[in-house]
Amino acid sequence: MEFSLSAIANQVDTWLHANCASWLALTIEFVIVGLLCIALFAVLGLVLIMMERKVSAYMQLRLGPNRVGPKGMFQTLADTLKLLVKEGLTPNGADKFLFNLAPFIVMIAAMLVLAPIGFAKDFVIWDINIGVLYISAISSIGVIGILMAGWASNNKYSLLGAMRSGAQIVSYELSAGLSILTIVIFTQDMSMGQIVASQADGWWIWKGHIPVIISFIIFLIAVTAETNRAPFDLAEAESELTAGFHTEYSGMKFALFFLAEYVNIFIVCAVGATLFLGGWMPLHIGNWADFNRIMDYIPSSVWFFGKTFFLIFVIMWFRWTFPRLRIDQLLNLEWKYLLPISMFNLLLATFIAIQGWYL
Amino acid sequence: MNREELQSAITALNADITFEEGGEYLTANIPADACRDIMQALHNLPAFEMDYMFCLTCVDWKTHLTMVYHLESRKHAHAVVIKSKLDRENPEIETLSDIWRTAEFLEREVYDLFGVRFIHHSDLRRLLLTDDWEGYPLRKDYEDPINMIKL
Amino acid sequence: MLQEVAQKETGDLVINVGPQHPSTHGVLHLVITLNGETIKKVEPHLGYIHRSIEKMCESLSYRQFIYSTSRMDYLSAHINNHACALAVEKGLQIEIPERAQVIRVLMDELTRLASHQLWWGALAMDVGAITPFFHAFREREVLNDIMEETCGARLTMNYMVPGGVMFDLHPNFQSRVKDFITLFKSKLPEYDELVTGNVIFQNRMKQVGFISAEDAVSYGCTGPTLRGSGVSCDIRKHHPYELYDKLQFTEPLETGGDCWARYLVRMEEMRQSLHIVEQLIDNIPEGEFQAKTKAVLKLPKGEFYSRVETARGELGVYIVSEGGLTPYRIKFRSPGFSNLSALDHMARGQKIGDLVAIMGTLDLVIPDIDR
Amino acid sequence: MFITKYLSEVFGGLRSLLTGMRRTGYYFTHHKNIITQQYPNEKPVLAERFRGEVVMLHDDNNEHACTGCTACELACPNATIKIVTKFDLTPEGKKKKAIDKFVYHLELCTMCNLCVEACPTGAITMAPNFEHSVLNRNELTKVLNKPGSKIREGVE
Repeated sequence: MEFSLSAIANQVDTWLHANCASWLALTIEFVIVGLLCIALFAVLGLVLIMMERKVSAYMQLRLGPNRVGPKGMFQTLADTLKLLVKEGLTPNGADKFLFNLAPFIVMIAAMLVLAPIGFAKDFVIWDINIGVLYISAISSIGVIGILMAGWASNNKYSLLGAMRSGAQIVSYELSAGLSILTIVIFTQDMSMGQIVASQADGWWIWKGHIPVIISFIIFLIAVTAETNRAPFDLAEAESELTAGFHTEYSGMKFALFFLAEYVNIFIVCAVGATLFLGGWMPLHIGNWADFNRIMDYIPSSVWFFGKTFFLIFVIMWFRWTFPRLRIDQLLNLEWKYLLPISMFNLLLATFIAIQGWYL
Repeated sequence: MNREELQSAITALNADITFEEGGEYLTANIPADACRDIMQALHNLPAFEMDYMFCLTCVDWKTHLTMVYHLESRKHAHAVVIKSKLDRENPEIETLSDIWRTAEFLEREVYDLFGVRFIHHSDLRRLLLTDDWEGYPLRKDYEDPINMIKL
Repeated sequence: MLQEVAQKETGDLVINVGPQHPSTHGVLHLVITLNGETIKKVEPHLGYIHRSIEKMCESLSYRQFIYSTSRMDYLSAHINNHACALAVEKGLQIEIPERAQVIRVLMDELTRLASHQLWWGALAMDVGAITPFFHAFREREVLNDIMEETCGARLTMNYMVPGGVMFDLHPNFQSRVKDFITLFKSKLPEYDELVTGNVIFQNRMKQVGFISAEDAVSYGCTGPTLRGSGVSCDIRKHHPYELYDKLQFTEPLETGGDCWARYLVRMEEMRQSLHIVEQLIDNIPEGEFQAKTKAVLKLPKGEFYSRVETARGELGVYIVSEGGLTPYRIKFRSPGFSNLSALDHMARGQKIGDLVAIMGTLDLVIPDIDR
Repeated sequence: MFITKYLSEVFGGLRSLLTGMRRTGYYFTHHKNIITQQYPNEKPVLAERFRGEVVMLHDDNNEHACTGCTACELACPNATIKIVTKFDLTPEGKKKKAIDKFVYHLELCTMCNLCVEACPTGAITMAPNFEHSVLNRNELTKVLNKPGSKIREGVE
């Protein structure tokens, strides 16, 4: 009996339908899914912030947090507690409504993208048939929250940060979308479930030839920019704009922004893992039957989270190595390099797909 | 140019210039009202080409103030010190900030700490102290019972 | 009022950078006028850390005042103290023993190295890379330990006194400095891997903050800032003090005039300083480390000016003596002050991110500017 | 050609980025390079010359070498040292000047070592101690001569 999330989900579903009316069962399932999402967010926030601290520490010849709990594991928990009890200040000249709304918009946008992502075999909230389109549509809502935060803070630093973020996300949305399209061309399907299923005999990064490798690199760069991570953290740019759009935020509202950043990273990396690295599909090599069987024993959720965390690590690695780009260089990179390359790449991918040169 | 040549060349600029004996650099005392012309000549004439002002300061002698300019030529590798006496009650001198750009800040500092007014300075404001500060701290008779601790 | 209306109409955005800002490296206050992201004007407001060291020195004796100069440019404390000691020695007309001279030059160069290491880390941090800062401090820590062992302090050493140095070198000094040289030589390529070669970093530096040679001289820029514009201005070469005329080293010059040129000059200066230390470390002559001086120093009436090359440029100490126990007037011509005055010229028309990079390559130390 | 220049730019840029990532990746995996000192658990080793505070040297007989000449007080640029003198009676019945209190204001001290240099009898020295934080500022004003201590025989 192998561990399977979908089996648990099915059991719960059957039990609910056996014991309640169908509308009630549906409602309870909604509530459970919502609670699970929030719980996932909370856990992700703690884990990812801890991971970031440790990664940065080791790259910077430091030990990182090591005092609270075993090996400093409870450091982020302690920080969260601190942020919870901290006074949430609202500046005098701020637009109070928008100022308070902004962190929630950012958070909700991050939460919505979770829907079509398959966390394990047959374990997905809603495998919508235009999943890829849905993701690229919803993920750009987050910028509205950032713009709102920057504008409502009534602070020039915040405003500049927000404008930068707007310009940045609008541009990088393009190449992120185009690199996703490469995969859509190969799978000829926009549903995330189908995309994962198409990788049963090999991940796209292996069998997709050069276009997929190029689009994978472009995707990584573009999503790093979309999540406002260094080296594209111009919206925050702490050496230029002190803290950019969340300069005026404190306490829990700041924590929401902070959490949303990490959740966004998780989501884009999950999307990347699904599209390019086969989602929850285990690693199979040709006809090594024994090897493949061993790989199958590893639960699909472990595969999914392993791949996602690998991508998260790469993005953190970027952050702790590179200097920040300047705003015009950031736009140059997009419009002069990434966009032409990904357009050319798309042509190449189409050509290969028409010729049927992939498996 | 060596010291003697420099001295005779500077003398030719204005008859009122007197020179001090000794000192590491050639030191010339010039009248304050001719300061700008002489400085312009020192900067522009190819014989001097004092393109680098490495120090500008002021000394309070209790009876008068003295502006001290240290000039150097990078090309000819000679240096000269120009001094100019100012009235202590109403110190005024022409600005040099358009000849040497560095003088803009240095003159603001001198204005701030000594109260010397530089005529035609583009932006003569207090530099280090707050705008409403009273008195000129580097003058010898300046007293500040709060911030100055007498040992 | 009219001006305010006019400003509103032109759509200028005025931002206060500092006095508390991550990239001003202290309490520098810049009022920048922006047009979108482009800088139209930078106006420095100084004085947040003004302690009037010049006035304080007027009431301190010639032995006492030197300690306070460590607090001006705290990153090249030794060199500041050296300049003051030189000015006093000029007045006293004493020759200092050769051993003391060698120790002073060694300490100066080690300080320069330590200062440049910090600059390198801080510059990388200004342009957004945080990791290099820790790498820079790893090597700087070794230097600080060496300083601590010989001078007794890590930052504000007060080691140079009129007539020589305060103590003799620690017996471990030579071996530890040699260890440091081997260590640092192995780490310098890492600096290049991590920052110099990085394409993002190069793009952030190139064609940013340009200043021509004429303007730089006119603004009184010195040190790496002026050398980045291609003007030779090393006091150690042009007005050698101590042993510098007997030492083999080159003055790095770049003609770019931009941040990248200034960056390259400083990186090369680190190698040159290392070279100077290598020449001297095996040839420290035996002898006295301090010339015999009177317990109470009195300078004759007159004016004494000493110039030294700090890590940031030319430091001038101008002492006016009336023959008393204390200086009548003292003026520190600090390199950072003049370099800062060129900031407006360099930053106009650049982006906000460039302002940070320019300030980073000017290597501003605020106490040095405010004094 | 334009295309080759463009491509070489892209690949050169990517390579430079990967070199940097290799360096940080190396340190990520090689933990022996970590330089963190865990301060309160691991005390730093201070050099014996480290100047942390001024102390007065006392020997086993609770005797010091301070004659109360105030050379240190004069040498100090910040008025950190105040010497309060008293008159002791020598066995012969003569009055002799001695220190009553050697008051040292740690909060004013800049550790410049000038007092130690000035001391003719070597009575004071700098001690390698850096943990000076106290809850009350008044505790930073210290009396350096131990209670009941007296000047060592033969020190003039």
